[in-house]
Amino acid sequence: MTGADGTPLIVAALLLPLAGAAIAFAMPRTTRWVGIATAVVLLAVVVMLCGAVGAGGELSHAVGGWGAPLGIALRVDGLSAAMLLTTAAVSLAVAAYGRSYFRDESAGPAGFTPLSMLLIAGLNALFVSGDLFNVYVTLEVLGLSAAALVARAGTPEALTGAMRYLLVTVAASLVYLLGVALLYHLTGTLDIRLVGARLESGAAAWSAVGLIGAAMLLKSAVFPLHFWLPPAHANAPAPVSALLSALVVKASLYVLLRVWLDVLPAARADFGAVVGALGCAAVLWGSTQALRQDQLKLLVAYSTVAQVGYLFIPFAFTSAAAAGTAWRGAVYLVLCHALAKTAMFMSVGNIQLFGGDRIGELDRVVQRLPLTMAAFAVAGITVAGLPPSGGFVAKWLILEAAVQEGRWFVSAVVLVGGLLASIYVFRVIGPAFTKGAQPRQPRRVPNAMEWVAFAVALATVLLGFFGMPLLELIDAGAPFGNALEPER
Amino acid sequence: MSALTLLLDALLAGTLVWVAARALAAAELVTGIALFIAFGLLMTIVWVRLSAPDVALAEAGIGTGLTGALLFAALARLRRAGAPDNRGENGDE
Amino acid sequence: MNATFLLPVLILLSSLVPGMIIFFLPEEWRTARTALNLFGAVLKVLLVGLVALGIASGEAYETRLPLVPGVDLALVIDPLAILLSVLSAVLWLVTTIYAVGYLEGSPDRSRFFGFFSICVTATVGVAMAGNLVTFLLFYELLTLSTYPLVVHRGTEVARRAGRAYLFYTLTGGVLLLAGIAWLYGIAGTLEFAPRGFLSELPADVHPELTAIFVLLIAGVGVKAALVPLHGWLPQAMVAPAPVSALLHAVAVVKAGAFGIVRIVQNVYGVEFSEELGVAGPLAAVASVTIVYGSLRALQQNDLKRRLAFSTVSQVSYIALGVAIAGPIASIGGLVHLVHQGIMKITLFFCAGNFAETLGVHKVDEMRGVGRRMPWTTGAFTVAACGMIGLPPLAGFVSKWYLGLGAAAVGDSWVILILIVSGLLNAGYFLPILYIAWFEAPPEPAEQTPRSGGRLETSWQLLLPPVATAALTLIVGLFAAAPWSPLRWVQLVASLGFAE
Amino acid sequence: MSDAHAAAGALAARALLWIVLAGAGAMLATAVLSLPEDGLGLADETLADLGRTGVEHPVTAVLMNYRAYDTLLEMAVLFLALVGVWSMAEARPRPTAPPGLVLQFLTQLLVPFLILFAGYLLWAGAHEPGGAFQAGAVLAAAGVLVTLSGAQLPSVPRALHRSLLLLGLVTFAAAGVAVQLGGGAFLEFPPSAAKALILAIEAAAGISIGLGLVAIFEGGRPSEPESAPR
Amino acid sequence: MTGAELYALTGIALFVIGLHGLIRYAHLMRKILALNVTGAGVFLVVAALAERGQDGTPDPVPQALVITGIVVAVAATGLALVLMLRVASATGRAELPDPRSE
Repeated sequence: MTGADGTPLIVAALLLPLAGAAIAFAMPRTTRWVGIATAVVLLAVVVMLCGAVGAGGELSHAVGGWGAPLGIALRVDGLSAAMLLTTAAVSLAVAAYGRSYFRDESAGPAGFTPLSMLLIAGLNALFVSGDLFNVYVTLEVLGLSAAALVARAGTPEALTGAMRYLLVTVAASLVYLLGVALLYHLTGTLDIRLVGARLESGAAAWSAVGLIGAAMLLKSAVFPLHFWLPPAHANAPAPVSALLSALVVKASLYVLLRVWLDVLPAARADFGAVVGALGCAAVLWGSTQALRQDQLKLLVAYSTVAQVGYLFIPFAFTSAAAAGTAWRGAVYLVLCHALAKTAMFMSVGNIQLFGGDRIGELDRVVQRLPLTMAAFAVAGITVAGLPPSGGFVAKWLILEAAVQEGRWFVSAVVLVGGLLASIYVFRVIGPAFTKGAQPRQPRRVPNAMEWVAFAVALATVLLGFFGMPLLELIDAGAPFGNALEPER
Repeated sequence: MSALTLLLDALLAGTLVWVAARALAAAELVTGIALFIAFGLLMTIVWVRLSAPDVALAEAGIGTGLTGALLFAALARLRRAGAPDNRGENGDE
Repeated sequence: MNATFLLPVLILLSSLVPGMIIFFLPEEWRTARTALNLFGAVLKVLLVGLVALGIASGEAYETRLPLVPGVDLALVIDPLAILLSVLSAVLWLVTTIYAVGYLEGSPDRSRFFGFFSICVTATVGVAMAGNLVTFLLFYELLTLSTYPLVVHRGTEVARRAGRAYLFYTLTGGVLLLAGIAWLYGIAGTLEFAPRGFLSELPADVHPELTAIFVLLIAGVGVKAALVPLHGWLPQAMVAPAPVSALLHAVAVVKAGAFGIVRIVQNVYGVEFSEELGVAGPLAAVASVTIVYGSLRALQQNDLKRRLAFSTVSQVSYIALGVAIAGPIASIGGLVHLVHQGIMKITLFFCAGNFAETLGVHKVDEMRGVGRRMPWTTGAFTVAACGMIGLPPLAGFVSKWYLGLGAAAVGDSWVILILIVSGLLNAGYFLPILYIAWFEAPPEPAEQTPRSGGRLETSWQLLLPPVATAALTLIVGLFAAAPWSPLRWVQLVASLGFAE
Repeated sequence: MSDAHAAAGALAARALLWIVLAGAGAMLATAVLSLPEDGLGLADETLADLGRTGVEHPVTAVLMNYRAYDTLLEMAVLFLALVGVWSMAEARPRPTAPPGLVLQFLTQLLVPFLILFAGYLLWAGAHEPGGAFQAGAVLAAAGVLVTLSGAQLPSVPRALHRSLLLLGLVTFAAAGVAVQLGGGAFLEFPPSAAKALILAIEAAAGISIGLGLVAIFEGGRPSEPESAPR
Repeated sequence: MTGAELYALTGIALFVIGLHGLIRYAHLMRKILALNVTGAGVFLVVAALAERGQDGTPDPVPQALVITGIVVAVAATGLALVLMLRVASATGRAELPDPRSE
């Protein structure tokens, strides 16, 4: 049961961020470097883990040595490895950026570093967990740390955003727990794979999956349930918005995907169609809303709502081949969008620090921040899914699957979404080329912040060209392969 | 399950639900929190009825005792901060 | 990693790497920037020349990088690719010299030259694309890298032009993506084949193939400025002269035309598109564009807008040539790809000189320009006559072959179109020449500070137009020479057709 | 007219809310009733291996051995809540209204007993209901009583206070890793040493939970300055 | 209708009442109370059905889950209350602005 090679890596991926948070809490003077050090070591561990998964397929580890029904099994297949890699990459970028963004703030025991480390720990624990209740606890860790991080901005809007976010995320977790309770009493176990094996469709099974689905849709801010996301993501400090938009919003998609692949009873066509339709609606609604915003961070937040919509489209596919391609595309989009959104929020953070967050007054700001503008533009290319970027590869896979299954509406939504995205990205880049008088003395933006933003944006372009190894990684352990035949 | 214990359980469950409803819809926040603590105690009894002593202890110690203390402390600070707090039955805007 | 694998990538890097470095050069480092730019340009010309020699001696150059499962990033250099690559490389070198002179003392030059080199990389990438996805990748990169050049001046007019440019090209890009995805769904492959890869598909998909054809042609038609989709080109003339010269006469517009050629020849195959019945409408649209472009050019008083509309009409010759069945017409079309580029770039260089040195923007202000700037106006005259199609010049060669091809296939109405457009060309070029040479300059115009001592303007502004005018002449006269574009196009055409 | 209209609108909204929730409730009720009668729980599996967990009481066995990883994460949640509270607020000194005589007397009487009872719960957890969380709760109750009665907590140096808060989490993780280094999986307590290990972890956890809950009750990080400048 | 199922149904009732309170009342303190009631309801459902062990001994796993749940709930409540106080001091009102206004 205990895969010998990969296991210390899995445990390291969990305990490293926790250790980082503990050190930062116990010795506040070290917060300035402990964040980055942990992030670097974590990235190294995760890369080795991905190597092991890529080579050996799924790694599993029974915590406490007990078998699946009793104890908790940790599993890392291609899907988890890809999510872990995204988390590690984004957390390194955010740690580097946060270090100078929060420089002037007193290095108290409870600053940005311990909270962000705990958030990363929650994410890693979620992506490796194979147990439904364990997922509940990790979701709580995510929710509380994200809310606390949003509140760090201190402005009234940030506090109300954080409050609403906290209430929504705790309520959604409880709804999820009720679903898990029903599943436990139906199948007598909490391990995702075993529950999937023993579950037969029936009234209780359906309502359990309905509860879990509703909870995860609420936490992913899918279209009708997205009201809490823009104020929270827009008013949080820039590195926090990056963490939230890039990672936390995707965690609930991951849970829904796990349940969808391993647990859902045979008849899933209509449940999938509903979620897919919501995804399409989210793409259109998010993009049009983003077009109407005048505040930069709200524009980027609504862009997140739109991009998350893309991730829910593959639920609508039924045939195994098309769904497999679509899911590979969606997971790859998670990686590219995470990096792009991180770069975008960082550049918006730089512009805000420099002075002025309105799109109208952008031309005054941007003459002195060419690197930040370049970062926003390059990241915008990925969000719009234009070719030289990773976003294009992901959108191409989803489009290919849609054409394979002859779903014209979905292909139209994917295309129109891309067009709308490029319009609101260029709405921001347009003023970059005009000259404007600078009304008040701008604050100097530390160039470390500009370079981090630009480096992350550049990574998205590289993902456009060197996507294949990652796409193969996503396939390791066939997360989408075996569980996808439509009729069980 | 003799009819009597079933009746008692039904009574306990009924009061529990009624207290919960009243706690949320209480006119004054103070009465709301007080009712919530009563709700906690009833929950403790329910856990005992469900032969789950550990949970009863936890519910009493943390669910009722500590949460109640936290709520009252927060209410006191809220009053000191001057925020209007007693949104009664009609206050739903 | 032998040479055949590395060369295409080297060609791309020869302009990409200098571009990236130039971005980070501070504004004052003028010499370093110019040196880097020229080094890149010369290197690219040499590399393309090397590859051309290789192709002529039967070498095959191909680079494959797995991009998406099932589709690779393929750089395949076939004779057709050489055509556009050589054109871009040579004209990039010339335009760099011109741009260095033109932008003397203006702000944001590092940013300008950075995007300039990325744009040329994209053009060469479009030329060397081995399948439709790689083509789309560089096609969109071209859009993204030309937008900052269009809005370079930063004025409100420039931004509005940029917005129009973006709206057209991004919509085109989406249409192209839709077509490609749909085609991939049906055909399963997107690799360019000498005579297209769709002919052996079953008959029941033909209506879908027609719809895909419309989508693909609309996608590339935006950049090729076919009539309904040409709106952005005249507005984009607000960009500085080197941008209008290289981009809107060579890179962007040619990428669109090149796209049409690839789609008709290497995706559908000329015979299959004839059989499918899509070649006729394409020819019709091209003809309408030719006439419409010339008519609008007549009405323009602004010199650059007149040249822009002339470009709209001239590019459709290429589409017309390809749309007409038969090898001779496509030879005419393809060779026009090169000739039109050389002639049009000369015209834009001269227009830039007139604007920069004499402050002349409008056609009616050009009285007596010939006396004041004899060399530039001379070059302008050579290029203008070439556009009209007078015999010894490049333009005549392509129109001649187009006429021959149409006659060979029996489309006599095409010859009528050629004659009408020739007259219209004369209609909007000859008055300019007349005013320039035979009318006295309005008042004793003093020389602006730009004078290069005894030359009429600085050498960087004068040498390029004269060189390209000379090139027009040489290409026209020595059309039959072994290394001329015409000979090369005949090689391409022979691959594209059965006999 | 408009406010009557608004009131009607609000009423309709509230009614709609009730209908939707009642419907969902009914659906869940039928689901619960349709659950299989024979109760497929894990009762028998837990009892079968109880011997090897080093603890007799099944619930503590589940908490501390079978699903020890859940408890570790749950300690992290508590620590996270504490860090969140500290990151958001500064503990304002409580207005020092003199505590009533009754409260003072009650505190002096109860606190020592509560601490003793907490110790007992820790020890009893192995074979009857009790354990880290219950002990922590009682300890927290004692702490709350002391703070309410206005008596200042003994001024523990800042660093020690923080490390005590971290004690539970660190011991748990350290034990898990130590066991893994000695062969076996993460948090796999060898049956021989299981009892001792679990007791140590429970003691540390109890203290941390108690202090953690009191700190959350304080509602903010202890005001500066730092205790001993290191 | 055994005792266990009765309490499970009570759990569902509490869950519904809690959600209703969370949505219906604007004051943050009431929303936090409602959250706790919802939590209690869910925990009741988790552990109630466990009581039907074959030979009468209750299934310990759900009970452990509920204990963990209760501690997580108190952590969330503690954080929510402090956040509520910050919101009240920042905006002067212990309520959330109407989300539809965005």
